[in-house]
Amino acid sequence: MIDIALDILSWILLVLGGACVLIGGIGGLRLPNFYTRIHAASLTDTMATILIFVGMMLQAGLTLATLKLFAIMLFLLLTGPTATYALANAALLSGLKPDAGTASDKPKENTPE
Amino acid sequence: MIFIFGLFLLTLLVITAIAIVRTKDLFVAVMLTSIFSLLMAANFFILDAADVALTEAAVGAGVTTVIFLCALALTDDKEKPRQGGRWVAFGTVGVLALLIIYATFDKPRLGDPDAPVHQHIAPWYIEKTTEYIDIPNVVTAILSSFRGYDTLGEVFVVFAACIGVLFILGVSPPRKTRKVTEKNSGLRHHLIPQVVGRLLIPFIVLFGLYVQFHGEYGPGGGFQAGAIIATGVILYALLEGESEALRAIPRGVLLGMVIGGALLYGGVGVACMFMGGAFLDYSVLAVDPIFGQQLGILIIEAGVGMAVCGALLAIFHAFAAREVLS
Amino acid sequence: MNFLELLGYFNYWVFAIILTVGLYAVINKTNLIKKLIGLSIFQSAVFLMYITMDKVEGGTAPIIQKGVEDQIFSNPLPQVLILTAIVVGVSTLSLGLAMVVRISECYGTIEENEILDAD
Amino acid sequence: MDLLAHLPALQVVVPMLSAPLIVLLQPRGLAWAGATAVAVLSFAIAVALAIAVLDGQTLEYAMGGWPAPYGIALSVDAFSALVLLVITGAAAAALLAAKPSIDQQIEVERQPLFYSAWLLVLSGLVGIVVSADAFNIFVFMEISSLASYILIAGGPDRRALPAVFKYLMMGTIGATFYLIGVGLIYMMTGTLNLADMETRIGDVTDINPILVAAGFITIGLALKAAVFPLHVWVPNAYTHAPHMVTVFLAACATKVALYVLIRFDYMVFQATLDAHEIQFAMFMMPLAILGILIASAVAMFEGHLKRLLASSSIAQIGYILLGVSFVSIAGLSASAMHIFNHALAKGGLFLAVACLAYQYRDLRLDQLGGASTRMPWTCAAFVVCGLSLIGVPGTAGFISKWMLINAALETGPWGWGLVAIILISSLMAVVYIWRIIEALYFQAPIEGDVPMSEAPLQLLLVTGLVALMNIYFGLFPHVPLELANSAAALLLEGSR
Repeated sequence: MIDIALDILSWILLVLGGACVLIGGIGGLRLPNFYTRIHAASLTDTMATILIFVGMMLQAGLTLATLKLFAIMLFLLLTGPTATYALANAALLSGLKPDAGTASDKPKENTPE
Repeated sequence: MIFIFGLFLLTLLVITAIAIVRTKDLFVAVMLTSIFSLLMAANFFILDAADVALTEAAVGAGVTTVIFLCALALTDDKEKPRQGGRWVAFGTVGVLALLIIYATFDKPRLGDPDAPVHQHIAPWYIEKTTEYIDIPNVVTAILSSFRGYDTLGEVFVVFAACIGVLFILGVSPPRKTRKVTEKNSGLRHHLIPQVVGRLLIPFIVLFGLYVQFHGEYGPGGGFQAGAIIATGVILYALLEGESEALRAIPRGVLLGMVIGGALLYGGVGVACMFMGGAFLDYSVLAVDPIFGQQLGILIIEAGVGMAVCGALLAIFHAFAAREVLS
Repeated sequence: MNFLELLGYFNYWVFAIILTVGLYAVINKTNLIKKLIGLSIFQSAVFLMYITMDKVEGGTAPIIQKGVEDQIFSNPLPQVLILTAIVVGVSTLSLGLAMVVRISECYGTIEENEILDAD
Repeated sequence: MDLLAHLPALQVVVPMLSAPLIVLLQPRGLAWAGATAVAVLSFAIAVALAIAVLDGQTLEYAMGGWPAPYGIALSVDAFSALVLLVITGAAAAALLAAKPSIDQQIEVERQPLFYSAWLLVLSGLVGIVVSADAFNIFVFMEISSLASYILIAGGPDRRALPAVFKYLMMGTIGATFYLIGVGLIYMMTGTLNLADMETRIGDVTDINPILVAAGFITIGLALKAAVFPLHVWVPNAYTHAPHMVTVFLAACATKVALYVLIRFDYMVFQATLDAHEIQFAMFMMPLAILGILIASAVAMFEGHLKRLLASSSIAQIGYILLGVSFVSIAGLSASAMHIFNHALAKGGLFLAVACLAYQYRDLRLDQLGGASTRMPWTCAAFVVCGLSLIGVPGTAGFISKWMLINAALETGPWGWGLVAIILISSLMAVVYIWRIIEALYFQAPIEGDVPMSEAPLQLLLVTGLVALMNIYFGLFPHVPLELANSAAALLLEGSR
C-alpha cells in the first residue's frame, strides 16, 4: 500500500518537475529580453531539479543510489544558481541594462544611454 | 525506452553540430561545442561506455571548452563571412556521406550480439580478466595491461601536446603588450561564485582522487581523474586569478608532474624488462603474477593521472597567462 | 524488431552526418578556430562510430560483479580505443589552438584568406 | 630473455623515454648532446635489428607478454628493418650536424623542448614501423605528427605557422580517416592485429564495409604520405621549417606513411579482396605518374631552393608509389630501394641547403650567386647528391631507378611507356638540379654582407659524409639491396 502511495507521489513530483523544465524552456524561447529569459531558465536549475530528484529518490528507496542522487541534487542546486548569477552579472558588466519596459534586446539597446 | 532516448539525443547531436557550423559568433560556437560534447557523453553512457562518457564529459565538455575560451580571449571571437567555394565543399562531403551510408547497409545493426565485433577477442578479455588480473573493470584491465602499450603511447601524445604548447607559446608576443587587470583578480570581487566555488573545489579534487583509485572497480582511471583534478584547479584559477593558481601549483611542478608521470609509466615497463618479463609485463613485478598485474596497474594509472593532470594544467596556464595584445 | 533494426542503422547515419558536417566546416570555413571546432566535431563522429559497435543488446558496462551469474557485457575494446582517441583529440586541438594564437599575434587576423594575402 | 629479443621494444622505448629527460637538460648544449647520443644509440639498435633479419627471418615481440591478437605485437622483418635504418639514420645524421644551424634558428631556452620533440618524432616513426597492430599504428602516428608539428613550428619565419597549421589540419584528417578505416575493419572482423585481420577478412561475407575501409585507409595514409594530389601541405611545411628539421622530415616522415600504406595493403587487402591488385594498380599508377610529371614540372619553374626540393620530394614519392603499383617482386624491391636511396639523396641535398642557409639568409635561387667560391665543399656535396637524385650511374639514385625501369619492363606492353615517363622525369630532374647548380656556380656573385667562409665544420662533415654514402651505396648496394629484395618477397608472399 505504502509502496503504491510512494510511487504515485514520486510520479507526481516527476511530472511536475518535467512541467517546470518545459515551462523554463518555453520561457527561454518566448520571453522578451535577456534577464527575463535567464529568469525562466533558472526555474529549470532550481524548482525542476528539486522536484525531479526527490521524485527519483522516492523511486530508488533507501539505497546507495538515493545518496548519490542527493549528492548530485546538492551539486546542481549549488552550481545552477551560481551560474545564473555569473551570467547575469557578466551581462550587466558588459553593459546590457535590465529594463522591464523593453520588448527585446536588439543590439541598439545594449549600449548604455 | 532507452533507445528512444538515444534517438532523441542523436537528433539533438545533429542539430547542435549544424548550429555550430552555421553560427558566425565563435563564442557561441564554443559553448555549443561544449553542449555537443555533453550530449555525446550522454550518448556514450546509454551505449554502455561509462568510462568513455566520463572522459568525454571531463575532457570534451570541460577542459576543451576552457582552452577554447582562453584562445578566443587571445584572438577574435567573430567569424568573418566569406563567399563562394561552398558548393565544392558540399560536393566533397556529400560524396563522403553517401559512401559511408552505403557501407552501413552491410554493417551489423546496433546491439546485435552475433556481430563479429563481439565474437573474436572481446569475449577473451571478459573471460580472462578475472583469471589473469582479477579486477572488476575490464576496460581498465585492457587499457592498462592488455593494451598498456597503447596507453603509454597516449601518455606521450599528451606529453607531446604539452611541450608543443609550451614551445609554441614560449615566444613572447611580438608587439608591446599590457596585462588586463581583470585577469589577475579572477572573480575575487564576486562573492557568490567565490563562496560556492571554494565550497566545491575540495569535493571536485576528492572526486578526482576517488576516480583515480577506484578505477579498477568502477568507471574511471588515470585519464578521467587527471582531467577532473585539472578542472578543479582551473576553477580555482578562474575564481582567484591566474597568478594565485600558479602560486599554488607553480609551472615547474606542473612540468615535473608531466615528466614524472610519463617516466613513471615507462619506468614500470623497463622494470618489468629487467625483472625478466617483456616490456610492460607486470606479472613479474611480484611473486604472485596476479598481484604483480594489480600493482603494475596501480602504478601506471598513477603515472597517467599525474601526466594528464599536469599536461592539461600546463596547457591551460600557457594560454591563460599569455598577455593580451593591447 | 523492425524499429530497433532501423535505430541500429540510425546511429551510423548520425555518424555519417556529423562526420560530414565537421569535415564541411574544416574545408569550407576560413576562420582557423572554426576549422578547429569542425575538426573536433569530425573526430567526435568517429568516437560515436566506435562506441556504437560496442553495444550488445541487454548488455551492461563491462564491470564484472562478483557473484552475479550470466551477465552480458558490452564490448570493452572499442571503449579502450576511444579513451585513447579522445585524449589524442584534445592534444591535437590544444596544439592547434596554440598555433592559432601565435598566428593571430603575428598576422593580426585568424582568417585564412587574409593570412594568405598578408604574405 | 636476452637483449636481442628485447631489441624491437627498445628501438621504440629508448628514444621515447629519453624525450622527457631531455626537457630537464636545461644548460646550453646539453640537450643537443643528450638527444644526439640517444639518436645514435637508436641507429645502433636499428643496425643490430637489420643484421638480425638479414637472413629473412621475422622478429616478433609481444608487448606486456600477451599473445598476439589479444595484446599488441611488434614485428620486425626485412622491410621494417630497411625503413628503420632510414629513419634512425636520418635522425642521427641530422642531429649530429644540427647544433650550429639550430643555435642560429631557435632560442637557447626553447631548445630542450625542441630536442625532446625531435626524439618524440623519432620514437613515433619507429613505433609505427615496428608495430603490427592497426590501432597502435594510429597512436604512434599521432605522436610523430604532433611532435613534427612542433618541430616545423620552430621555424624562424612567421610563415611557418600557417604552413604547420595546414599540415596539422590535413594530418589530423588523414589520421582520422585511417581511424575510420580501422574501425570499419574491426567492426567486420573483430580484431586489430594485422596478420589476424588478413585471415579473418576472408571469412567476411558482406564485403562493402571492407571496401569502404580500404578506401578510407588509402586516402588517409595518402594524405599523410603527400601522395599527389593530396600533397598541398608539403611545400610550405618543408620550406618554412628549420633547416635541420627539413633534413630529418624530408628523408623519412612521408615515407613512413607510405610504408604503412604498403604494409596494410599487401598484408591485409591484396590476398583477401577479389581483383584488388588490379584496382590498386589502376588507382595508384595514374596518381603516381601524374605526381611524378606535375611535381617535377613545378620544380622546374620554382624559384626558391627549399621549395624546389620539396616539389621534387613529391615527385620521388610518385616513383616509390609507381614501383608499388606494379604489384610485383621487382617493383616492390625497387620501391623499397628507392625509399632508402631517396632518403640518402634528399637528406644530403637538404643538409647542403642547411650549410648554405648558415651563410645565406635568402634562399631564392637568384640570391645564391657566388656560393661556389664562398663555400666550395658545400657546393661539391650538393652536386654529388643532386646527381644521385637524378640517377646518374655510380650514385645510389641510379640503382633504384634502374630497378624501377626493369620492373616497368616486366609489366608487359605498357612497360615502354612507363620507361619513357621515368626517363622524361629524370630529364626534368636534370633541368631543375641544373638550375640550382647554375645558380651556385655560374651566377654573378651577389653584393652584400655574406661572409666569405664555409659552413661550420660539424655541419660540413656530416654533409660530406652523406654525399660520400651516396657514392658508396651506388657502387656497393648489396646490404640495402638484400633487405629490399627480401622485403618484396615477404610482402608478396603475404599477399598470395
